[in-house]
Amino acid sequence: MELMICAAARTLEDGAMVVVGTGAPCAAAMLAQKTTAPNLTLMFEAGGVGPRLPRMPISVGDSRTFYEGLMATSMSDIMETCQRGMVDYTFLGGAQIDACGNLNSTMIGDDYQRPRVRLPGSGGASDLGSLCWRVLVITPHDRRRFVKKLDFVTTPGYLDGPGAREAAGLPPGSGPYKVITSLAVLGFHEETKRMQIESLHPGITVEQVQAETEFELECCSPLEVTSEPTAEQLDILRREVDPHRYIIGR
Amino acid sequence: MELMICAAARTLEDGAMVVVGTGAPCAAAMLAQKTTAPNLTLMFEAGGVGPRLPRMPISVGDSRTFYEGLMATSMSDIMETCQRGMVDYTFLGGAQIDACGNLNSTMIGDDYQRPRVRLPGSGGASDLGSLCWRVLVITPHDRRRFVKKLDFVTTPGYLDGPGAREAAGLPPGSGPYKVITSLAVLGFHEETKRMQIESLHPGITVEQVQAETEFELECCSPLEVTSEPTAEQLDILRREVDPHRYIIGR
Amino acid sequence: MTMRGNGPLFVEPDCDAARQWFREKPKQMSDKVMSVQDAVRQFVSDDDYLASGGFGGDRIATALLHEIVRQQRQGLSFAGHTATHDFQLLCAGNDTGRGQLLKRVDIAYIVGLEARGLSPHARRVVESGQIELCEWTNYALALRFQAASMGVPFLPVRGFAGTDTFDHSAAARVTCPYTEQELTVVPALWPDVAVIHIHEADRFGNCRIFGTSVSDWHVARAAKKLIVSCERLISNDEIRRDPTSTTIPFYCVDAVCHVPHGSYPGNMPYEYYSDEEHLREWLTVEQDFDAYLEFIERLIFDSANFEEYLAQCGGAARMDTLRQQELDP
Amino acid sequence: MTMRGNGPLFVEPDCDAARQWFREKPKQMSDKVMSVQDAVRQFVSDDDYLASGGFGGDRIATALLHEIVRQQRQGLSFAGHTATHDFQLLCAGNDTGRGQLLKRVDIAYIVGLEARGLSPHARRVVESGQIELCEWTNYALALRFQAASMGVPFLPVRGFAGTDTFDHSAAARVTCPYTEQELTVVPALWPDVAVIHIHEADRFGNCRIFGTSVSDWHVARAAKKLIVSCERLISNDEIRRDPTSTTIPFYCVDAVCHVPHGSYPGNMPYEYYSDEEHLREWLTVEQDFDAYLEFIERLIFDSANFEEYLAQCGGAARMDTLRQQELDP
Repeated sequence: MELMICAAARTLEDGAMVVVGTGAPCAAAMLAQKTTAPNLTLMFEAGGVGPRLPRMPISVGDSRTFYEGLMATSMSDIMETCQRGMVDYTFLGGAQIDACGNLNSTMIGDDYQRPRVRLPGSGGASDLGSLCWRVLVITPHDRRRFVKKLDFVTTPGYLDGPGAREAAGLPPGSGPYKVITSLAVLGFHEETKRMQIESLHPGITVEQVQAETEFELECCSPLEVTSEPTAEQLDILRREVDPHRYIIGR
Repeated sequence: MELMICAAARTLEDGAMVVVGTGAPCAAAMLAQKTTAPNLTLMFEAGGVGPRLPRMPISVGDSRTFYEGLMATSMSDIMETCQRGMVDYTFLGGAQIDACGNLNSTMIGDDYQRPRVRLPGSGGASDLGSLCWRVLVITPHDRRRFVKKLDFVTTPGYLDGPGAREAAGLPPGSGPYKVITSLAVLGFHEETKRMQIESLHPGITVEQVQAETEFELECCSPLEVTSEPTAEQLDILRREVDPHRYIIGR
Repeated sequence: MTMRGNGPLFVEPDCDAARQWFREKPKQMSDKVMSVQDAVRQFVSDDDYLASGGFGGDRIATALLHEIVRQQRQGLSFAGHTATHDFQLLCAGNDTGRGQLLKRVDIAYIVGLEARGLSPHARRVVESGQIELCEWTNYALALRFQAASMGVPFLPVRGFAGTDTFDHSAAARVTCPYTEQELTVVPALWPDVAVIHIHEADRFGNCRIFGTSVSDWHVARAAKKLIVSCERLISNDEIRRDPTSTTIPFYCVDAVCHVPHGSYPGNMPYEYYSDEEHLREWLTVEQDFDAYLEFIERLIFDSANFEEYLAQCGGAARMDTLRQQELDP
Repeated sequence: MTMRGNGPLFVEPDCDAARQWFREKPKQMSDKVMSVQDAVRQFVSDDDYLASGGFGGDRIATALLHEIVRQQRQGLSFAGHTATHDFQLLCAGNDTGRGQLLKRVDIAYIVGLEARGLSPHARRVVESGQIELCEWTNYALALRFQAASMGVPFLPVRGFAGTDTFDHSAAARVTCPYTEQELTVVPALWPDVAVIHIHEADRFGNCRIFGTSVSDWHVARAAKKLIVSCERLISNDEIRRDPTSTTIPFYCVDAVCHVPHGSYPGNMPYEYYSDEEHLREWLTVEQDFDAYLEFIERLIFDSANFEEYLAQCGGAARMDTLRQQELDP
């Protein structure tokens, strides 16, 4: 988990705006702020902007999301700011992800009326995944999650491939950016819009990643090894960001 | 002017909501509050709601419009409250009015590009005249104002007659209600939607009113005489509402 | 491209019918303070469409939701706009031997309690198929309330197109007359009744909210009937001292209930933090259906009112702890 | 029924082009405090589309408008959303021997100063036909800013249909996919630059407004470049003490100018009332063109900055009187 958080933190450049959720994304954003991106602006979908986070929020709407914050506003203001094009990144999760980065957080099963497991639904995910420029995913990597076909497309990735987002009316130039998993960092091929391995975590092989993925994965060339967290990153993560190991202890 | 203000004040029932402008409408609303309609809620288009007006505002956006007010909000909130159907009355004016209560506050002349007189334009008038339930007009009465054909339709009254508002997409059941002039109180015929005399001010004849009106006027039957202001109304108007005679002195 | 989602439309976006309602809604600045019991009795009816303010477990109208369950309202529709503990509470009216409280739900987020996990009982209720569902997103539902509060039948949005979320919604597509681009539009949603917990209100219903407003600015204006519960009753003079801080004006409000700790076990910004232990207890006890029935019997149905619930949850001492957690995180 | 007004569209409602702009707009929380002169030099260009905050003569960015006139910007477009003294000021750049400041105007309300009367010079400029005009209403322009701030190409409205105002606008009609009713829609309007006067800002541009916000919440978010002038510079810690009061966040703001009395002769709620005598002087002097030229020469072009203007208008003593009028009406 520490490796994933540190890899995610490195993708957030200084001066960017990011809508984060609770848990690992929030830890990654906090770590980025305390290391390479002091001018990273954190936003939370219920309306919190730019808090001095005293602890990890439990809810994306709780009072910590605007503790000593720059603004406590509405959900619409946050979503409109995304839709207007001002927000660079968002972090999303899901029970399933496919090769084009589409996400399912609605249900497992093949009958919508009688799902095997009813999940919460979109919440703000489908909005943020449509309207922010770049979507980041932090997730465990296994075959139940990395599937050929989602049981339900909650949040649009590249839908069924090149041009599909634009055809659906989603903002051009936006879409999934990185999928940071327990095994690798994956990106999306510029033309095919399909997921590809960008770097393997230390000690992990392409075969291992493919074995945990239902769909076919391409590899970038050259295929990198994910940078290990630096001592400074680990120190800040363990001492300042998550001293109680709520996230990194998982 | 005192008679007009008192007649206007009497049309505002207790518990109603009214968007007012500066001048006579504001005086009428204040008078109503202090006499028959203590629960009349005053709103101003720039965002002021429910002030304890210390004096007549000079601008519908100035700080008196929310002096010890219930809410200082946005122009959109006011307009949306009207559009939602919560606002009973608004007062409008204009350089010209026609038989169907359409109003011109945009220009005088027959060439839009080179008007004889450029007037301010709609401001909020066309919005309020579209969205509030009932429009009240307080105006001097003369042939230059009460015209057959407006040089420019700024604000919709009943447009060209029965059904026209609805056909244009304006809210059903809304429209001009009373025109309180220096000579008479006029209303609109339920079916023809044309202006008709409801009551003549004391000493005024139908012929006098018609002489100052370009279009043909019908009369209600029976034709009333406009009630004189009561002693109480006059006293409150002169002592509390407009002690400096800014409005009633005109 | 699908031109219209296949989901059911629970409320017709008829802005003229809504205008007529709002025209007739009483707008006197009258004293609206009443008990939670009276407010729910008077303003929440069977088959109403209900909306709930705040953000699931943050600034929620817990006391009012308890009372709706306690009074056993039937056949409600509900806007699940990040509904977490509020949805979990309402589900206590389904499959627990007291008829069917929830009948139809517009979903953006239900069943889950964010990072805390999924509610076993809410899952039981939803997975059984007894509730008619329509899928949306948080912003889509926020926009539906916004459209209603603006008095227009729809608003456009660029999100959630091309997804199953869209297909199971009642959103539609229109072509922009300027850019010719395809846009999603969502229909206005006027709830019959909304319950919102806020910080301060006067007796007439002029309200202040501190911290994030989530969607409550629009929910309050969209609702045909609105019950607010407040931490503090303040004077009308205090409201008038700072009109910039009024978030909800009296003419939107039908009832004002004075309920300190009214969002418990949810978080109330600047007042008290969420009671994570108690929320965990809900999730745990729901795993065993019999234990769950006993739990809600004791905490909700056998409690005469919200004060008794608070007393069972640790009373003043617990509230003080949560206040400390909020003020000194 | 006309399906589209015949008025000119000065800004294409292209939300993807706007997205690209906002993506590239710098969003570091950097120190943006600068002089009025530098702010206008850096952020207001010839041919820009300009929007002005407040309400014509209430909470207007007078100092910034003076500087735009003083620096003789050319060919501006302008949103006349209840524009009164602000429009009158900008007209000092037309027909006064310094080229043509205003070229195109979206009108809701221009030329007049509410109950104070019409501006003779503004009438001269507008009636000459030198400015390309498009008619709107106050709410229509507010909605156009709102659409832009939301990032959608249009928003619907039920007003101003069937009028010449509609025919001389660039509004269009659409059919509601739910109700089949005809609705007016107005196109999004992203100003190239907006100037807004506010009460308090920190050095990064986090802003507070007290009293009515008119349309500034949306104008600030719609503007591609935003200059704020403020009565008081406050610390970032003070902003963080009360995030609920932040009306405009730093990421919308390009420049922060500290200008006490910056709305003079306009009203600034809780600070000073409008200077009605001085506004009357403007209206009177404009009746005589030569006197008017001398008047603006002295008050605007020959003043090095806004402080000199204030000094000519009675300086500190006058400001104290207006403060008394505001605080004790």
